[in-house]
Amino acid sequence: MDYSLKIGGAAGQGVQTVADSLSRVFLRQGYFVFTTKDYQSRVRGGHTFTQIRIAGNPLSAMRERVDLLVCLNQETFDRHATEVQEGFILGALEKNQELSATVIPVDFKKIAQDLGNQIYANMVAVGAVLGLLGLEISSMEKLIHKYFDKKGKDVVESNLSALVAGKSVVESSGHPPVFKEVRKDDDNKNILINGNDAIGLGAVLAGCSFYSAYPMTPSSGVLNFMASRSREYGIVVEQAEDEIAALNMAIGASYAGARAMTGTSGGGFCLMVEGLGLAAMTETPIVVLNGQRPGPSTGLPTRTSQGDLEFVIHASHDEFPRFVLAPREPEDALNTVIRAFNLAERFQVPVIILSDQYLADSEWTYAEIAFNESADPPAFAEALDDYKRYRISKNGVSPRAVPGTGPGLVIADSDEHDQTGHITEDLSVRVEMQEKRMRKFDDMRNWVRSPLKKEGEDLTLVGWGSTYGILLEAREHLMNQGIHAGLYHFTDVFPFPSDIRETFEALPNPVIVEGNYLGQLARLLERETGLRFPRRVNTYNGRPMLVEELLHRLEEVTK
Amino acid sequence: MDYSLKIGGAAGQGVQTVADSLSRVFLRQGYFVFTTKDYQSRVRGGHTFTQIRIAGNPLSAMRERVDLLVCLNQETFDRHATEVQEGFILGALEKNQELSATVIPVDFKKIAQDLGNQIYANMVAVGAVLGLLGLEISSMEKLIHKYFDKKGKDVVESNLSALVAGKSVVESSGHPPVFKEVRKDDDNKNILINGNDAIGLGAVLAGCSFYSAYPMTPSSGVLNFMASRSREYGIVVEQAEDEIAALNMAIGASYAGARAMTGTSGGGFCLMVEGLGLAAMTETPIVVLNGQRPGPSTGLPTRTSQGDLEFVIHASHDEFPRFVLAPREPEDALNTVIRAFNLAERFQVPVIILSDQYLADSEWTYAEIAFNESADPPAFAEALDDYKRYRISKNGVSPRAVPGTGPGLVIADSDEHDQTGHITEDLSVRVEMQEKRMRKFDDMRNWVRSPLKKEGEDLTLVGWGSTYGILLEAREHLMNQGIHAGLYHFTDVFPFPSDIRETFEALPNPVIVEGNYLGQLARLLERETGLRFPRRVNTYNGRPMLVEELLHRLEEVTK
Amino acid sequence: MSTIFDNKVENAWCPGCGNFGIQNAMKRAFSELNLEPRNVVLVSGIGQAAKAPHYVNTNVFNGLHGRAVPVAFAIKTVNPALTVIAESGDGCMYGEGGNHLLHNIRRNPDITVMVHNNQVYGLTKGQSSPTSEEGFVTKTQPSGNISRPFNPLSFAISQDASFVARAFSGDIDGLVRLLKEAIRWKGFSLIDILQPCVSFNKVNTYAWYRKRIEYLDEAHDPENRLQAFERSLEWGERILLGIFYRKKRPVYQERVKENLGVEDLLYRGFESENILQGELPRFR
Amino acid sequence: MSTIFDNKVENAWCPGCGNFGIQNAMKRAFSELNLEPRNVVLVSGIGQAAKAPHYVNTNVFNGLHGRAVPVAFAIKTVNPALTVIAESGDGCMYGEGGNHLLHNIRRNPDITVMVHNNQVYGLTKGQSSPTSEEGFVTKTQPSGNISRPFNPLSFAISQDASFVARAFSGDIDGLVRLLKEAIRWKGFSLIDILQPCVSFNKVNTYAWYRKRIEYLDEAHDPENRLQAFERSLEWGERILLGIFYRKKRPVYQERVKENLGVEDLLYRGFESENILQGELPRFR
Ligand SMILES: Cc1ncc(C[n+]2csc(CCOP(=O)(O)OP(=O)(O)O)c2C)c(N)n1
Ligand SMILES: Cc1ncc(C[n+]2csc(CCOP(=O)(O)OP(=O)(O)O)c2C)c(N)n1
Ligand code: SF4
Ligand code: SF4
Ligand SMILES: [Mg+2]
Ligand SMILES: [Mg+2]
Repeated sequence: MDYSLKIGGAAGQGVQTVADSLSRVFLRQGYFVFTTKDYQSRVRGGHTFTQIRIAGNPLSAMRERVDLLVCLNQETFDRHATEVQEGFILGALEKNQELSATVIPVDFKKIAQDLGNQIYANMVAVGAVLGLLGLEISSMEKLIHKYFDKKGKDVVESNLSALVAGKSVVESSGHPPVFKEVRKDDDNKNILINGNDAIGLGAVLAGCSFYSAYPMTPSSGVLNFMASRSREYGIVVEQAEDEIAALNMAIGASYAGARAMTGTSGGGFCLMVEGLGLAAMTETPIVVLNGQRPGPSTGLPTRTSQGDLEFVIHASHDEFPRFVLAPREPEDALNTVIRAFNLAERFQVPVIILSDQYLADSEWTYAEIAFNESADPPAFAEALDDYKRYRISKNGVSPRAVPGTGPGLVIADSDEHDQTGHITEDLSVRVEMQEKRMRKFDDMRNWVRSPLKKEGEDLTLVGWGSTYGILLEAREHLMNQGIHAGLYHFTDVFPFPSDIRETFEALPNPVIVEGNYLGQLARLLERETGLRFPRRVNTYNGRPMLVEELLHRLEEVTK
Repeated sequence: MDYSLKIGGAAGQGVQTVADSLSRVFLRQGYFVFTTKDYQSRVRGGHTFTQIRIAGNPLSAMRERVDLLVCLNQETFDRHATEVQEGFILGALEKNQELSATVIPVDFKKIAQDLGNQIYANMVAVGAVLGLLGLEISSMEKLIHKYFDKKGKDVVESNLSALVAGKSVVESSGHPPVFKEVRKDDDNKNILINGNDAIGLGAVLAGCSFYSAYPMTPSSGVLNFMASRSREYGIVVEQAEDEIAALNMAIGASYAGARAMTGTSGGGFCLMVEGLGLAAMTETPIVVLNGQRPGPSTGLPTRTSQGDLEFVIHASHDEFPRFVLAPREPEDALNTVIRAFNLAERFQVPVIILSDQYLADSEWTYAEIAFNESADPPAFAEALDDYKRYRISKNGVSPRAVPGTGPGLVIADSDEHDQTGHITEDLSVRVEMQEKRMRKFDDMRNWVRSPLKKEGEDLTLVGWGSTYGILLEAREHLMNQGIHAGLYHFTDVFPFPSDIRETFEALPNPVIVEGNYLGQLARLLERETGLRFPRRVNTYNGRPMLVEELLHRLEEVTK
Repeated sequence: MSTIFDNKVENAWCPGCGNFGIQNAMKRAFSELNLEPRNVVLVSGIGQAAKAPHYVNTNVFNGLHGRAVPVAFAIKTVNPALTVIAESGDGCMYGEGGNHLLHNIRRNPDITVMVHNNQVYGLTKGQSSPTSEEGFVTKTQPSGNISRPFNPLSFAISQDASFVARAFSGDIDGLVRLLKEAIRWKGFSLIDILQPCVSFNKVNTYAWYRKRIEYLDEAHDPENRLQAFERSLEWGERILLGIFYRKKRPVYQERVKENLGVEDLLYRGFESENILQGELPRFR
Repeated sequence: MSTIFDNKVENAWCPGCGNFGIQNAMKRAFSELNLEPRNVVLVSGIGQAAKAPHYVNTNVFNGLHGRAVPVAFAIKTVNPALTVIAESGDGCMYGEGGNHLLHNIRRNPDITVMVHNNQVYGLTKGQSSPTSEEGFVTKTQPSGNISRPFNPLSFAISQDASFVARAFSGDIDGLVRLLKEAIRWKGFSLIDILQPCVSFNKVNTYAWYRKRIEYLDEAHDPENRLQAFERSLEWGERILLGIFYRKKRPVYQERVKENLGVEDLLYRGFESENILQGELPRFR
């Protein structure tokens, strides 16, 4: 079983309410749910849609195929009707074209009006979908109680009748239920979580106690998540006046002994570039989230991209060590954030997490969260009398103390400095210090996680970050077609492990798949390995790749 | 003839006055002069020195060898005395070590005091040097008149007597004049110019009428140069409140039809990264100067570095075309700036000029400025009624109009936009626009200047930017030793010409020499060519390479 | 009323948004001032308000969040014949862009700065803005905003801004009047426009404003800085509108003309070879 | 006078610089307040003034040009037991860093901001700064500065800053007194310190200041905002020193304690497995 719904309408019409309700019903009935959001940079009007895919097994990508299109307005019909091949279209529609899909006209708004208030139109739509699919409405009833009990009996009752009305009107249309077999479960314990919430949860689990940020799509969700947990876990969440302040605050917080993080998108990251160098020079651990969206400049604020890889690796003047980690899905994001905090503290370097709108907003289903990273407790040095913040050491890392914890003083400087931290103009000290900092790279390479590898002798799909699930599913398809496709997928995109050249020499026919124009991972790998990777798939239309689209593109490059 | 002087003292003591006077005397007498400045990030005290090298032929680098050390204080002696092998040391000194040099004690200050005022001590020093070398003082006398006539007769007279007194005291010490043959010329027409002034002059000659910047070493010199020419040529020179404003102002000015430029160093460039993307997205021509200094972060504000290459090439989120040009010496800098304006306008892209403290502050001698680039007149389109700012075109460049010049409107947007310039959420337009912008790269590669090449079959010195002169001289030394060394030197470091791989395949034994730790040009070339460049010389001590030092390092990597 | 400043670009604001009033008032003011589309440049940042220039038939520079003012400053400096208006939201102008506002008040360029002040971040979906009231609850400030609201009028008056006014987007006639005065004014004019956001600001609604707004009375002397300051502190039961402060100060672009003797900075054509020959002796 | 706040770091200031007075006063104030080096953090930006923390035996965070205040804000928030002072030059605090000053006045963290105001950019060799007088001639402003000087006191008072004072580095006793009050004050305190730059500012010299300075008299009521504002506008024949304005306002760090119930943000140790299990049901 593998079924896809698309729910469309104008911003503000409630697409998200319908989609959230349905996703949760499916989830509670034991289906694996996968959702993606497509929206514009506006608050009302325009066109927005959410896609929901459900199956009996875990899902990791979205397909092109749409089995059921739910139209909250005519525009949704006009734009998407032809995408439905054999399935159904629900809504109050003017059918202005010949279609292979079955159109079931249901006027959600009118039905709701007849029940007393058109604000329940969305619940009518939910009922209609459940009715069409032949699913029980019991889990939706429970959800209605959960959401609305506090709003009073009337609201609950109205929602419940809207739900039933939607269901009945479709059932009475005479179409047999779409799902032949239905699950009886209505209290399944699987969870549905998107990348942003998972990142926030990871930060909480890492012991982050200071999160400063300036709002920016697609990372504002993390800011909101942290704010929502602020009182519960004692986390200061501060909306900064700009991104420069956001990062400088986080650096100050880290210097003082907190686990600190900031989050933004490309444009805001640009403003953090100077601060990144400050963190590096003062060797202050810091975690910076960059949720990518298409640029250059403001670009497409609500869409997705993998265009910032080379930028964040080289951001800030002169040279210093850093990690760049690009999580593959929400669960991995949660663990990656914890790992980011651990690595930032272990090496006293900035760690950049590269997310994107696709990862941020897409929801994945998990039976449980494999919580396979745990936060290291802080390893602060004691500030004794002779404490030296930048003591020269073999691996480049010096004992880090926090001010106020001992008689020793903690002196940090953005200028080149001596071992005590005081500004210096002694150029031999400069050389020593630059070498100390750069020396960290040696051990850092031992701590990067190797790319995830699945064997396959015909070709190898290579990617990084949020494309993981898409590559995974594409690989299955290829396998089913008898093509033995391997997978080689990076979470840790910088630095690379030291054996990267040997690995790629042994990798059968790599095809590098990325959400950017230039092929940035490909170029980095070329720089690092001296090999050439002419076979690439690149997209830059602001949308995540769909499985069919990728398979089609793969055919092109491999033929 | 090849003679080197080092003049040292505390900041504020007048090292620069002595050095400037001497350089200009040498220049006017027909010597080729080359100077470098070494100073600390402070205004008074500490230690600073200027090195002057003179010869009968053009010079292009500084040597380690010091023939004459002029000590304005004891610290200069203590730090540098051993650098003088066979030459002389002048000053009021406590000789606290055995030396091979001849020390001639002259108390500049006391002599000046005896003449009435210790502020003339620097002129005593100048006289002493001229006396020791056996040079005429006539050109210095002329300079004194030039500088001080407006200050009155007394000042002129005092300076003249100080000059003579310095000369006499050394002559009376009995040392025969160092220079056997002296030039009789005292009005030679050669010029002595540093990188910053040459860059400013280039901007003037390109027709730049708007220069906005926030002060930052080592680029403040350009700001000051532009300010000094502001009234003469009608250039608005505005000190911005920060670098963000500096670049946004320049972009606004360019949009409105001015030739606009800004200048900064790495830390300020960090703050311009977002604006760089704005220029790219709005396709507004802009020239941005980044004078490199060592980092990360504040680092060593007054020293030199080539650490920002990969940063500026990848700066700003997502992808867009840009040029990065790194001039090799002042004359080339002047021409590069003109070329930068031409390229910025031709392709409507940002052009970054990568200078550094070494280029900025070093003075070169030229018989005349080969003014081999001329500024293209602006090629504005007419803003007709149906004007579309971002009309799709074959080479990616659209006709650029300026607001107010016709009935058509000029609409620029940092969001993704359609051909008229209005914001769009149409993703097919996005793809079209991103491809339009990226398409510029094709023709841009035809406009980059090929690296300067000199043949040599034994090995090839490869470098970029300000190391040019050093490599040139090192090559001559190698040639003299019978090693046939070639030279391959980049001014245009991004994008590379399209035949770069073939070029490097044919290049004998490249050794890549750079002022950074990681070997950034080497990495870029590896990415671009797929070849490996294991032989490298890298320095990151904040000082320019000296010829002997480079030769020594070359021996190491080539043996 | 249709004007030559109408265009056909699809509008992306929420129905009922206060931005519509501002847009209409602006077009009316432009028409009444007999401006020509080609000679007007609207410069904005990023946000809901910052989309406004797209809906007006003029030249547009829709730049970066927070950076409208430096762009506007430069456009006016290069070509003083243009009417240059920087227009954006409160987050854009007072938050991210606060520093530019401050320093351009000091420069006093002849531009008008219109701030659509809805006391919230609209486009990013409802965070508090610099002007949000204390206690304002949002998803990002679940315990309520704990920062004191920024007072743009007191701020501008404190730095002797040349022209400082407050308007309400719900009173279009009043807004047109103030806009015309601001645009005509030679020097930096700041006009803070109270603008209800029907989607995210459920506190400062049309009704809330309507109950409170009141124009400065005849007794108010806009040349009196102290009085202007005192009035600017009022915010609560009564919210004052009108021109708070006005002071003739030397205008940046006029100083440029005086100092440099040029009318604009457009390409003038010149003899670079002569310039070079004139420059060389300075390097001897 | 030697104190436990002396250290042996070599000083890089020009002989006679006003910074020395500030440094001495600061050490004296710290001693008289019985502060301990380990519990003080001096945060600075970049510039001549910004080197000051290196010459004092305390914890130091010498960060980026213009960014001292956000760093100081965060340090205090994480560990309110520390005495946190942001200290830098006028260019750093009022130029590059203007926006942070503005918004931290709104937050009202319990930090002290000391501005070494020499009305010039010292470290970069003499450009005009936001507080330079009109007409100030420099290499970068050869026709004289054409921007109106920034008035930090009026600015701070306009945004209801909790504590606003002006001092003179040439009057160490007065400076010590004001510094002690500012540091003791619970909330954001701004102290603008007039500081002669003997190398680059030949206008605002010791003598120039000495002729003009005068302490606010007894009649001045620092709780009176209008009066404070009026006084802050004075600058010319007479330059006033002292506490211009003082207003008790809720302090950021105390609000954090109230809202979150935590004393500081240092690592507390926690059961992440339990947290995770508690979180999961929220995602169903
Ligand atoms: C550098 C940067 N940071 C953040 C953003 C995201 N962003 C877009 S609009 C906006 C706030 C909008 O608020 P306001 O300026 O008040 O305008 P409104 O939408 O309320 O009209 C933000 C934070 C951005 N585009 N650029
Ligand atoms: C981002 C950035 N821009 C510019 C500089 C260069 N810079 C260093 S100090 C300084 C100005 C110093 O002036 P001020 O803050 O008044 O301090 P002062 O030296 O006068 O004490 C500047 C512009 C820098 N370090 N960083
Ligand atoms: S979100 Fe608010 S400000 Fe933005 S368009 Fe909607 S109502 Fe207007
Ligand atoms: S330049 Fe001015 S401010 Fe800096 S140390 Fe010297 S006198 Fe003091
Ligand atoms: Mg707003
Ligand atoms: Mg200063």
